[in-house]
Amino acid sequence: MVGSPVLLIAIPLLAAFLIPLIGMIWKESVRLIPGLVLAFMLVSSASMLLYVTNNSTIIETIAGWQAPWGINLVFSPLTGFLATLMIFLGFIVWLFSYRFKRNVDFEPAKKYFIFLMMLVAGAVGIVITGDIFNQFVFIEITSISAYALTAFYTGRNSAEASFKYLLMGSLSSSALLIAIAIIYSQLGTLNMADIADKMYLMPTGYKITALIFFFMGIGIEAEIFPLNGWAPDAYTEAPGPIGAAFAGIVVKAGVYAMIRLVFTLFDIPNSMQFLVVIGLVTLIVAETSAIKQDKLKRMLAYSSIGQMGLVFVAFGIGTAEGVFAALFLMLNHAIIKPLLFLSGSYLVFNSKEKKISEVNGLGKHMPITSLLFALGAFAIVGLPPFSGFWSKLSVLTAAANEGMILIIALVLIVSVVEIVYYFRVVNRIYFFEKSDNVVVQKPRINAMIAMLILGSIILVIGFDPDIVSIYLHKASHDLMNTREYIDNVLSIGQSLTK
Amino acid sequence: MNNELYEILRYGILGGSILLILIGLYAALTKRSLIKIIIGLSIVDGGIHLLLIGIGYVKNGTAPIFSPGFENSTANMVDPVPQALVLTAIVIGFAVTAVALSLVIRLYRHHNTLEIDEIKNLKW
Amino acid sequence: MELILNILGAIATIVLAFTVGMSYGGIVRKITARVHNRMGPPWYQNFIDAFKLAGKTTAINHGIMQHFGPAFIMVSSIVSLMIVPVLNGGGWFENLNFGGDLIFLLYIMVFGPLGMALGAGQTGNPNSAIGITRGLSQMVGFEIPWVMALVALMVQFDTTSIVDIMRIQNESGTWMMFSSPFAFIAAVMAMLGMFRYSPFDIVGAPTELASGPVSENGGKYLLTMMSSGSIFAFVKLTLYVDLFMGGADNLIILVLKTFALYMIPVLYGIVSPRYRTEQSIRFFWGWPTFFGLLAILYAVFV
Amino acid sequence: MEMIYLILVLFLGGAVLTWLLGKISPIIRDILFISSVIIPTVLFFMNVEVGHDVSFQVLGYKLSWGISYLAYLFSYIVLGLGSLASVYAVAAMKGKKNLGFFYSNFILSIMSMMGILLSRDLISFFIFWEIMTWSSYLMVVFRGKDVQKVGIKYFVFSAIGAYAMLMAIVIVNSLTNSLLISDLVSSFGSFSLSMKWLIPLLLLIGFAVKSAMMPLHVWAPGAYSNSPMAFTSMFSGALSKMGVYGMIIVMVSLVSYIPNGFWLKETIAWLGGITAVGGTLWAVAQDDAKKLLAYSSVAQLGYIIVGIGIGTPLAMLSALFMAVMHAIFKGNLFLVVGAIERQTGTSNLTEVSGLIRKMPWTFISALFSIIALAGIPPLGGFVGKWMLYESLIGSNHYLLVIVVFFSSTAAFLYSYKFLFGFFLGQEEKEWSHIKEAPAMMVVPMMILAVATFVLGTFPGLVLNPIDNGLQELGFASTQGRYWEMSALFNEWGNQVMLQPLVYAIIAVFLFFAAFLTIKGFKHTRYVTTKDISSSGEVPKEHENLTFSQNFFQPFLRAVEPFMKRRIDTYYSGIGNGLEAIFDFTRRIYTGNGQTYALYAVIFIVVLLMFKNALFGL
Amino acid sequence: MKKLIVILLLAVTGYFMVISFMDLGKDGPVVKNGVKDFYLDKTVSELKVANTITSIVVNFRGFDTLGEVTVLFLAATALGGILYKKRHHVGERSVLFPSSTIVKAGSKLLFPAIILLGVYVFVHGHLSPGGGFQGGTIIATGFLLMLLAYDNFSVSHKVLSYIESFAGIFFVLFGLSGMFMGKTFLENFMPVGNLNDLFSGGIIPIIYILVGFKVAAELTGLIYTVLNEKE
Repeated sequence: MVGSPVLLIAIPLLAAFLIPLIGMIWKESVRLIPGLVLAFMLVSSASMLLYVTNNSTIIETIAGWQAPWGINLVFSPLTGFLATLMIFLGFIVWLFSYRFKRNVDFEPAKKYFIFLMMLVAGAVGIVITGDIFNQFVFIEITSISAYALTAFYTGRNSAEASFKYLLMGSLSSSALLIAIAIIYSQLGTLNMADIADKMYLMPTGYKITALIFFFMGIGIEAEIFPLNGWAPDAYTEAPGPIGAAFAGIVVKAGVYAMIRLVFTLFDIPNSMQFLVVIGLVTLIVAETSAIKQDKLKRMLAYSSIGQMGLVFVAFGIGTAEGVFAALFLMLNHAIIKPLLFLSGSYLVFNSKEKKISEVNGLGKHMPITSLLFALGAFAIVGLPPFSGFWSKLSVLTAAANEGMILIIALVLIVSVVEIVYYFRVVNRIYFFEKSDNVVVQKPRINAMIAMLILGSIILVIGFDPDIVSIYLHKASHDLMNTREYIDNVLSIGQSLTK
Repeated sequence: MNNELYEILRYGILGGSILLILIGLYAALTKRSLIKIIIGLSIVDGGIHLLLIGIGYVKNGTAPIFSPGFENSTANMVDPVPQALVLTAIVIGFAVTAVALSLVIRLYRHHNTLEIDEIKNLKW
Repeated sequence: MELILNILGAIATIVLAFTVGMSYGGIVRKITARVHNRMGPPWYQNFIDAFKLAGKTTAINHGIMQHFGPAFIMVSSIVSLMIVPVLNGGGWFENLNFGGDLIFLLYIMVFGPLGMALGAGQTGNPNSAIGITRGLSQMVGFEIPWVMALVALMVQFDTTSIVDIMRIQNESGTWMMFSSPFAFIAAVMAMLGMFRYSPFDIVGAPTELASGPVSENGGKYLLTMMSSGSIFAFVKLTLYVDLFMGGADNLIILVLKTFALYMIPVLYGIVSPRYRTEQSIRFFWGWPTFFGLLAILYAVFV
Repeated sequence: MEMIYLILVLFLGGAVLTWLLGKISPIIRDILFISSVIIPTVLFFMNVEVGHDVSFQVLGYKLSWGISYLAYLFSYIVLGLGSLASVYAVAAMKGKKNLGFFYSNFILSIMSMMGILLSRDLISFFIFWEIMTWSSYLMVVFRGKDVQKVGIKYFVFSAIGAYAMLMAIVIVNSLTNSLLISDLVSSFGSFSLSMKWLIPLLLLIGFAVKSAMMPLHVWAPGAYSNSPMAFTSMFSGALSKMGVYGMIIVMVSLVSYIPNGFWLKETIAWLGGITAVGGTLWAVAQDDAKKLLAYSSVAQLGYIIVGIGIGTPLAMLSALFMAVMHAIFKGNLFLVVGAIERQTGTSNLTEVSGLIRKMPWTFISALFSIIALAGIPPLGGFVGKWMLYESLIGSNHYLLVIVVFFSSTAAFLYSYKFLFGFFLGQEEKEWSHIKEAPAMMVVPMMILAVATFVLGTFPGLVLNPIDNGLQELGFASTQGRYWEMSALFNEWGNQVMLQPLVYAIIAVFLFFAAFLTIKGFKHTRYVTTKDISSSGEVPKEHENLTFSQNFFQPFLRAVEPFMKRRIDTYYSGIGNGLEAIFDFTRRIYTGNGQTYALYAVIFIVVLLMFKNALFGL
Repeated sequence: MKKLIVILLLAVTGYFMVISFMDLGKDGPVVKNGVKDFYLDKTVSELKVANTITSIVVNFRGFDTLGEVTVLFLAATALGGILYKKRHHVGERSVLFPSSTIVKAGSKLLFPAIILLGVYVFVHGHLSPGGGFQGGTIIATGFLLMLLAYDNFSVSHKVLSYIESFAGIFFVLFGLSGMFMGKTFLENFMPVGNLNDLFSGGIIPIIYILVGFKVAAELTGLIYTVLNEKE
């Protein structure tokens, strides 16, 4: 055993409780400790990921009760991959916001970092837990952290955004509870593997109703249309790095929950088509909404939603290739969109309105940030040789292999729309004249490092996608093999039976 | 407890829970005051908790507590799991409500109103 | 030895073309004058002019391009003369015609106007430039029916060689103007523009523009241009004769045929008022093009 | 290390180093720039052999690099023009801002073009294609003019093309399970009929965009005229040829196997013809030399497309020859405009005039290129045109001949306009201080000018490699049948002997040049262009004698009906309409939290109502 | 209009919920050997905890509870963050009208009793209905009463924070110590004693007591924060 998945949850919790205490003694610790915790989580998660890629899945039981009875954590290639990705992004966001100018002098700084850490911990929990009610709890942890972070800046419209988020979030948790109630009433169990194992026993009517409520509950977190009204607001009003965290962490957790349902828990084949359709609708609505945006972050938010739609389309293809493509897309999106948010947040740092027109001509004044933004824009629209291209290619290949030619066409048409609005911004950055009342904010060194790390990952994956493809292949294999998942979870439990 | 009474009780609980959910949703969807919307959401939560309790109920059930004198009544005990879940759900619901109310305070500070229709600075 | 003979033949051709062209020019002036009820100059007036110009010293020039412009024009005239077979069966006047490729001819023929345009352009006289733009525009106009006619011929005989076309006419005994009448009509209508007599003389616009492109040129420049124009007229006429009238077996027949052809634009011109450029372009894209189309259809289906 | 890797790595590394180290000193930057173009070029021609492929795997896709004879031909264009343009660029761009960025993009676009030529599989083809697109896009917007309009238009059209291509690529991958071009060609016969149509069509859209075929050409004028001229020379000369390259492969290797694919070829040929006419007409109407040349490029590419569409060996030969020639003369003309723009600060034909005595070398190279462009013998342009006409007539495309001929005649108009506008006419005082461009700019231009002459006299120099390429595509060898070192033969055995012609032309020219010069020239007095007789009067000094406004007004009036409809306006209409629709649809995000909640309820109601239809088992 | 749509939608929702849910749990789960029986069995045989719900909340599904506690903690923290104002903006607590003497006296009387009840409830959480959450809430109501009755009653934020943090830390540490004793996270590592004894159930009552403290402190803190909000 190389590590324990439970530590990924327990250590941040411990730290969260500790920070207020230590913070009274040593002020700097409120900023530093979350970073250390995230670093520890990153190391631990990465080493476990290496282990599970080459060996078997790590399954950890909690409180000593075997699988169907107790809660268990599953660190499989899929969940491990996503968890590592989220923790990595959490770390990057921490690095970026460490001594972020805005919150450095504020008392809530300590809260900011606690919430950030808990956001990551909650998202990791969503991914690695093997119990649906436990997942619900982690969704709530993530959501509350997200509400708080969205409303972090006073004096903006952030409370409004947060309230919308909260309104939708509580609808989501209601729907989730109803769905859990239905499942429990029929199957008498809450363990995912056990549910998946017994799902064939469940009456069809209940099964579908439960699935629908799950779709609504998790769909709100995963930003599918029409449940994503909160998302643009939240992305826009949250601090820049938090937008990155939303795009890279929270949504990914939602998507994971969704696909776990569709692929593992429920055996309804039509739900795949549903994913494709809802994904396409999300993609089209979001991307077309982005084209006329005049606020930078809002545009990025819509783009992020659109990309999630594309992820759902890729998952909905339903083959191992499709899953691979979708995971690849998630990976790339999780790297690129945070980069865009981070660099974008510096581009419009001192502006009140955060308008796109305010980035005019910043290419000369903040060259590296602008370059990274441009790199991100190039990558996200799928231009080779950057990483986004390979995932787009994988998606299209997978779709083509299933004969979904119309879908390919639609996805590509939407990509053109994407190009239009991203390039408009890039053009403004580089080829317009800066207006005099825009005050340039140079990024701090730590923020710069964070962005450069993301940028270099884009280049590395772009030039050699095979660096990550082995993990992605393992992960997609893991998701596709429901039986293996069930057997793994249930058999580990048996071996520990008292 | 005879069968009919049990049925009535069960339908009462479930129907009541559905009614609560609908009432809560109605409030959340039509009321314009933020406070009322939050109240609506709380009612929805209450309905769902009732639903959860309802599904764990068994005929002639007793509380799942092995107090002295009840050690052997396992067969009649109601399902303890939904109750445990409800406990968790209530706390979470409470936490969300608290955050919601604090947001309402912030919104009132910022907009000087509680009308949800007028809090539309972010759109499109 | 053969080379020297060839060169001698070429020089003879040039002299012939120069003489014939100059004479035609004089005759036309005379005829026009008579029709206009004037006396007109004698038919050899052009020769007199030429000698006078040759004797004059060129006083000024405006630059190197103007200086070489006439040479360019001459290149065009003489090289196209080299390609057009003058008489049936070759002999002395065969020159360079190696089958007389029509497409090549078409292109080398525009070399001249371009050289003229360049030379005239450098003089800086706005009238020259205006004349050139009109001339080029008009050329675009009449090239269409002209090429259509040529394509019809090429289609009909599956060759682009003037020599072959002449040979086929002689073998069958029918002139192209009868076996391919629409092509002939289109070609003749194009010819109206090619000679730039009225109504298509807006290019030169003798009265308003001070003779258009050639203004600012005097002495040897003008001489070269004049003689080039005469040679060029001969080339065009010979080409028409070759293509549509079965060529000529000897020089006398050639002169007769060419003169007959020459009368068409001249006589049409005498009785017509002048077109504006766009009007003339539209004219060429009207009936002549229609006949050209007919000619091609005729060639394809008959 | 394989030479192919080394070459691409050198380009890439050169691009990065030029950018990074260029910040240190301009001299280092210039040296790095030129050497990172020249060194791989030399390596390529010395070491890369046809038929030596290297392959490797990425993400499970098998990629393969190597060079074919056809690609080798195009590599002459890319590397030759690239080297000359890069030497030119160093002098032309001196003192401009952001040069490191410019140079590295320049290198990147050369690299991507070489990559395209080296790709033996569709994925790497596409990758390099896209790199080419964005690097050229960055060049288009480099000067920061009309960025949002022209730049986006270029990129959107390129993206539409590229994505059409990508769609074809993934479909091919799903059908053949391989991405090698050779596999596609060999298994194309076994595809279903719909796929047989779909795949070439999609690929053709991609290539048609780059080669600016109507109706996908609308990006070209803006993009060509907007980028720095040193690059436009590459853009129009080499980059657009990549579309031609792809089109040739598709037309020959795929379309020939479609049942009734004949119609597709005809359509392409006709579209090419329309492109040629439309491009020419619009070129005549332009007053800006860049725009004029841009439209002219569109028109010239139209001829090439006609040749490709016809598809007979002679037509292919002519298309490829014209491709090479177009690269030379159009590349050169853009360089000329660049030189003029650098010296005078404007490229507007109505503003500049009479530069012939100020910039004689530039004028000579422009003259040669224009003569080649107009297709007038004895320069190289004629050879291609001649073969095109012969092949068109030979393959019974009579109407197309007329169309092409019309366009090529009308081309004289803008050719003359170009020369007259810049070099001839009045020598205005305003431009009296203008000097000839520096030698580093003039030499590349002169080399290209000489090349037009050499290729016109000895077309075999290029026809030989073209023949190799065509044989590779499955055509019978044309060697010895259609051409020799100095003579052109058509299909009926007619020939045009180029060398005697050239000699004759030179002889006649020399004779008359001497005739005009001897005795006379010494005595003639050079006078300024103001010193003219205008209708018998000598104009005054202050009179404006420059004729440049409404240059071809009568002609344009005549063709007005053809030019009334601009396809451009339709596109922008569609674009604006779509944006308006999107602007409307995004209003579903009303901003009211309650509405979002309502959406959620609607969502669940709809799903519940149709649950059996949606998820019924 | 909007109301009509909503009513219509809700009617449809209600219809589907009725037909879906009315039979829920009627015949028990389709799977007869659910986790419930296992819990009922093990809580007596292994954990020696009388209140099955407590054993589920704290032990079988203890991880949920840890999350739940975290949610509360986050909510309390979030409240502080959301309502944060710079120091000089914080004013006095708003008092609409002063409470009467009866209320004041009564509160003083009731307060110790309420606290005692709360402590009883969470200490006996493993034996009888109740537990940490319930007990904590009761204690918090006591403080609420005092806060309402006395304008100047104040609780130390610092102390609350200490209690909150230490309770949380110990909860996690207990969980981790289970792990470090060679078992799993949150697993019981203490002797379980006898059923229905006060000291039984291993770490379960201890954790529940910690939860009780934490909940009490957090709720009190929440109330205090909101009360201090002044317009």
